[in-house]
Amino acid sequence: MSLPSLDVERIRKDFPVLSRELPGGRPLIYLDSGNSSQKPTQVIEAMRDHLAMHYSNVGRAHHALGAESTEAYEGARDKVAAFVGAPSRDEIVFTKNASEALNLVAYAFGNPMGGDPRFQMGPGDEIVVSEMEHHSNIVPWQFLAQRTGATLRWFGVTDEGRLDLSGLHELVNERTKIVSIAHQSNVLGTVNPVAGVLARAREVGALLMLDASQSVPHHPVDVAALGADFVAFTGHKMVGPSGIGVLWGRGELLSAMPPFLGGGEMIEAVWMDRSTFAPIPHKFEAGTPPIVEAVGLAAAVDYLSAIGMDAVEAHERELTAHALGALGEIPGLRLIGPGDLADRGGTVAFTLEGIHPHDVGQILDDVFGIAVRVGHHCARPLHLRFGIPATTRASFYLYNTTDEIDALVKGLHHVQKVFG
Amino acid sequence: MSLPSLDVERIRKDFPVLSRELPGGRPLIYLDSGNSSQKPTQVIEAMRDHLAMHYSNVGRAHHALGAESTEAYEGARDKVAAFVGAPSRDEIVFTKNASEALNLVAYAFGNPMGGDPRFQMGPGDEIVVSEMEHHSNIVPWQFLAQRTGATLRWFGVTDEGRLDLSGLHELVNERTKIVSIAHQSNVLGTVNPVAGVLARAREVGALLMLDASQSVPHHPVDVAALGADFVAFTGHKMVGPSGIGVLWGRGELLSAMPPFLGGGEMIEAVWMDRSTFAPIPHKFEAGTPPIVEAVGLAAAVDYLSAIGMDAVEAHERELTAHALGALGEIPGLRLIGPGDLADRGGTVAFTLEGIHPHDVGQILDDVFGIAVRVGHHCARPLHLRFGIPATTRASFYLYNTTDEIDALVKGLHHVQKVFG
Amino acid sequence: MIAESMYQELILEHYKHPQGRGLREPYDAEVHHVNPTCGDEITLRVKLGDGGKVEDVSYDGQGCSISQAAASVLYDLATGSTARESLSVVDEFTRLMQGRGQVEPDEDVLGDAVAFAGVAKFPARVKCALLAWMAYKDAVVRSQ
Amino acid sequence: MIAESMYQELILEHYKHPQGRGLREPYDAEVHHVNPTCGDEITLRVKLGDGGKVEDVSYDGQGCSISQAAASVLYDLATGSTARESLSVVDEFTRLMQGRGQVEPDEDVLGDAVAFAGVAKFPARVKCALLAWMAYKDAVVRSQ
Ligand SMILES: Cc1ncc(COP(=O)(O)O)c(C=O)c1O
Ligand SMILES: Cc1ncc(COP(=O)(O)O)c(C=O)c1O
Repeated sequence: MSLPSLDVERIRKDFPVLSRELPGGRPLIYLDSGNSSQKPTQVIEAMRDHLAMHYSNVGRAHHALGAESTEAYEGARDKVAAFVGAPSRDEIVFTKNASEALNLVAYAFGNPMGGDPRFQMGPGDEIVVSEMEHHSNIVPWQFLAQRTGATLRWFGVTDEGRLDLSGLHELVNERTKIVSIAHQSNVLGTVNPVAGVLARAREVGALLMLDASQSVPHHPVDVAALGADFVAFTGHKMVGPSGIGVLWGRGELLSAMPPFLGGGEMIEAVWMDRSTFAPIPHKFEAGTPPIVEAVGLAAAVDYLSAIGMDAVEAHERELTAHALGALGEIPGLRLIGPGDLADRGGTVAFTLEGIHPHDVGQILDDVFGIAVRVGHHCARPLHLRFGIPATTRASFYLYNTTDEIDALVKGLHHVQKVFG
Repeated sequence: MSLPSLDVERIRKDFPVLSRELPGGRPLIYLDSGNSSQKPTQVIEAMRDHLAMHYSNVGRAHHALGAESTEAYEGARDKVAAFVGAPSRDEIVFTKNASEALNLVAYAFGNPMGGDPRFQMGPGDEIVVSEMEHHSNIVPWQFLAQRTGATLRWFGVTDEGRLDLSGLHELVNERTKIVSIAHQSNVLGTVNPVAGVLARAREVGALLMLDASQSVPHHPVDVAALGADFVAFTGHKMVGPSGIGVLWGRGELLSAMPPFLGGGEMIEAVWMDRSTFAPIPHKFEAGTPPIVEAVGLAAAVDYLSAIGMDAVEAHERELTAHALGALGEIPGLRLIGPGDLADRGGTVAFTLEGIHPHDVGQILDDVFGIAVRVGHHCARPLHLRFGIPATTRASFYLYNTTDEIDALVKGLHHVQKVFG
Repeated sequence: MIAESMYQELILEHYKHPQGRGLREPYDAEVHHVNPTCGDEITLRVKLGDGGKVEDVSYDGQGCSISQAAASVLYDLATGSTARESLSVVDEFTRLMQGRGQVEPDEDVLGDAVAFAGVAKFPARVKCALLAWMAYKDAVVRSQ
Repeated sequence: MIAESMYQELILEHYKHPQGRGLREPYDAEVHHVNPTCGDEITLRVKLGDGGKVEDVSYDGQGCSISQAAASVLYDLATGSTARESLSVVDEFTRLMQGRGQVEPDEDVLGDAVAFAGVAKFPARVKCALLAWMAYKDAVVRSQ
């Protein structure tokens, strides 16, 4: 049995920016794909071609361009549905980003317009998130708690950077209406054990949402196999464009939820004093949707599928192994997140003793053209948990090489010299 | 004094799709810009170049690409602010479309998280829209009324297709919290008299929102001169890409409003149990924003500015005069909207006796490649008001010619022959 | 008119000369369906005989040529066939219409109704084509 | 290190050898400012003398080299000048920092502080550079 593999040199040629020279003659070493990924020519050209030759509004048009654009837009939904194993294409809602997808679900609760008891919420009800969440999977639930009087609770994180499941049974209980956690942490790299949490959620009748912003781009993900109720992810992290995100939800739940944004395209009929709504997915897509962005996302999904998500995952695993080994030898470097390869993805966050991450990141960029992310990575509570204001984070994708990781290590040595 | 003018033949060369041949050898005659406009090479190439060479996430990045992308994104805000005369760039919020902008403001009312009395709403309070609104300026207010128990009321429309101001003083009264009306109707072409409505709103202490989706692309618009409190518009109708809309609001009001979507980028600091928020405009921009879309919108604004919005307006006025004259001679054609040029834009809706608009539109497309929009154009209540299920709508933009209008007239004669 | 045209001669023919139009007695069930997005409406009656034979489909309505022609084609296909057979034609027609132009129509099953294949590319028109067919399905179910 | 570098020698110099660091007596006002997004913090004291002369600016804090060096440069510029003069330098520095790299810095006004020009391109860093300066402005206002 041979492992799936990919030809990284060939892939790099697909990404124009990777051969770019930065001001001052620096090469670009892009290790910030966890923040947002670069785009291959295939995606860029699909968007260009659509804008130049096939663009029009979708759905409501009765002409040739309208038909072409609608076919492209709805075709993108088919492709995304297939990519994540959605049982039905109608369960794929296009949003503007993962954050909107998370907010959309949060706004479905405690909404006076919604009648389904699963989405009713008030004082005494509980919402569960975790301490390792991205702000986009914390703040919408804080808002929900504030609007409804429900209580927000959370899983802790172990010293090793794993979800602390020790209190699972008390934390997720009969009062819990929804649990929403990251599938993969954008800081620690940890892949969370969905099955255990799901089983407990089912036991108590709570819904489960996964923030898969960091997993869908990097692993084969099958939403049906995962078994959750809602899954959110985002186009720009999976070699697609900005301006588009995805909410997958069980059709039956999406149909039971009240609408979120009101306007054109999400209605069936409108009178001045009332409206009826389109079936899913359109019920949640008010106004002109991200048309050319869907075209780009479809091209992204085609691109990743052609390479194979197994191969992408295997490649990143190799890079992560290399990075964990090489970084481990830097004196004063403290890894924040699991040190072994089990259940973790290609995101490596760390601190360097005595040197502020802002300085690390900026010197790496300034001197070597190495792009990493520094700060709290929109996961401030996680950093508070570890007692640090910020970390430096390198995150890998299909186009990265072990040479680039070696350059990072060399760069970190230089940083230590500058600030030593 | 010479009127501003534009070289339509030169402009047409900028729009690749206009030289396209449709299947069956049909030329394209695009008269559906009110639905969504076509894009010039300048916009398409700006997006392509950004995606290929300068893309990265914005704001939070500490590296060269992050700086370039942030400069481009925030630079787009400067350009849009200048384009509509916003007193401050911080008053420009990027949304996913005009619909989100309208919903954002509607969600600010009656929100338990908001403390400002101007945004408190409950039973007894009133919201005023009009019968000529796009669904995107009706449904969000219906939702608001349902959430809060407030009452939704509306201006009627006269037989000529003008806002019926006869009941202004009773309709907009001390109970009114907000009035939200179209600046220009997407069906009738009517440009509404903002000053009179604004004066009354100010008298009673109500806020005024304008849905400028159909005015900003076609006229010089200065939000400060208009004097309203909120103005919404959308990129895809102004030669920009899909996936981006704009909310302008008075800084003081935006600052007083509660946040809408929660997540990354819109926060100042996050703890597990509470958050503080970024200043405007970022407070309303949760998650990764429409980066490449902003780049495209900036190029669109540059493109329109170089031609001059006065010239665009004058050109459309000429087309509209030509269309009103030529269509007026078709037997059985009933114009829905003002028959004269005063306070109206380049949108002409009509019915043909005995022939369903769906058939009109499809034959025009099928036989002549003429793209018009047919149906209720997301303004079903307006059509109910006129006792018709649908209309055919031709809408003009800077790249249209009088020849194209003549082709439409010829096409309509053919339609009458086919279905006669 | 071009080859891929949505307006096949056949559709226009049915629109101008609708088959079986008008409401007739006797009937087992009558339904009234409306397409709220465009205002098209239809009233449709079904009369079933022995062995599920469709003895009559009578209808009246208003709307665009697609919705009217679709009712006329439906009349031709359904009368004389059995309820079971005709419902499988309805299913195939629905599949075609909802296929967004990507479904290859089965001409053997659909007969004249393949003329509507071009409609499938225009989501806004699909409901027009389906209006009478959905009403028919509904009426048959209620007749049995 | 390249020309457009954010890390001018001068910034590193001030970071490694901060001028005027440490909290001293006497003072007219003390303020404590925090940048919640990155955890940088500073405590800063101001002592004004006759004619609004700035007699001392003393401070302590933690954060990245940019925020620490900015405090040191501020100390150099403010002490010995008057409150009025120094506040106009603060204004110019703020304008530069918030200019997103598009503002031409006025070297005559800013002196050594022009070294921070490169920071303006990184919105996430602007607050680091401004932390001490905003704290200073606040402290001067409270001293008067
Ligand atoms: C008057 C008016 N308002 C609002 C909208 C909604 O704009 P969007 O589809 O970009 O949300 C449109 C266009 O569809 C419109 O014409
Ligand atoms: C784990 C996680 N969740 C949510 C998000 C938010 O995604 P977006 O910015 O596309 O809304 C991100 C990325 O920023 C993320 O890493």
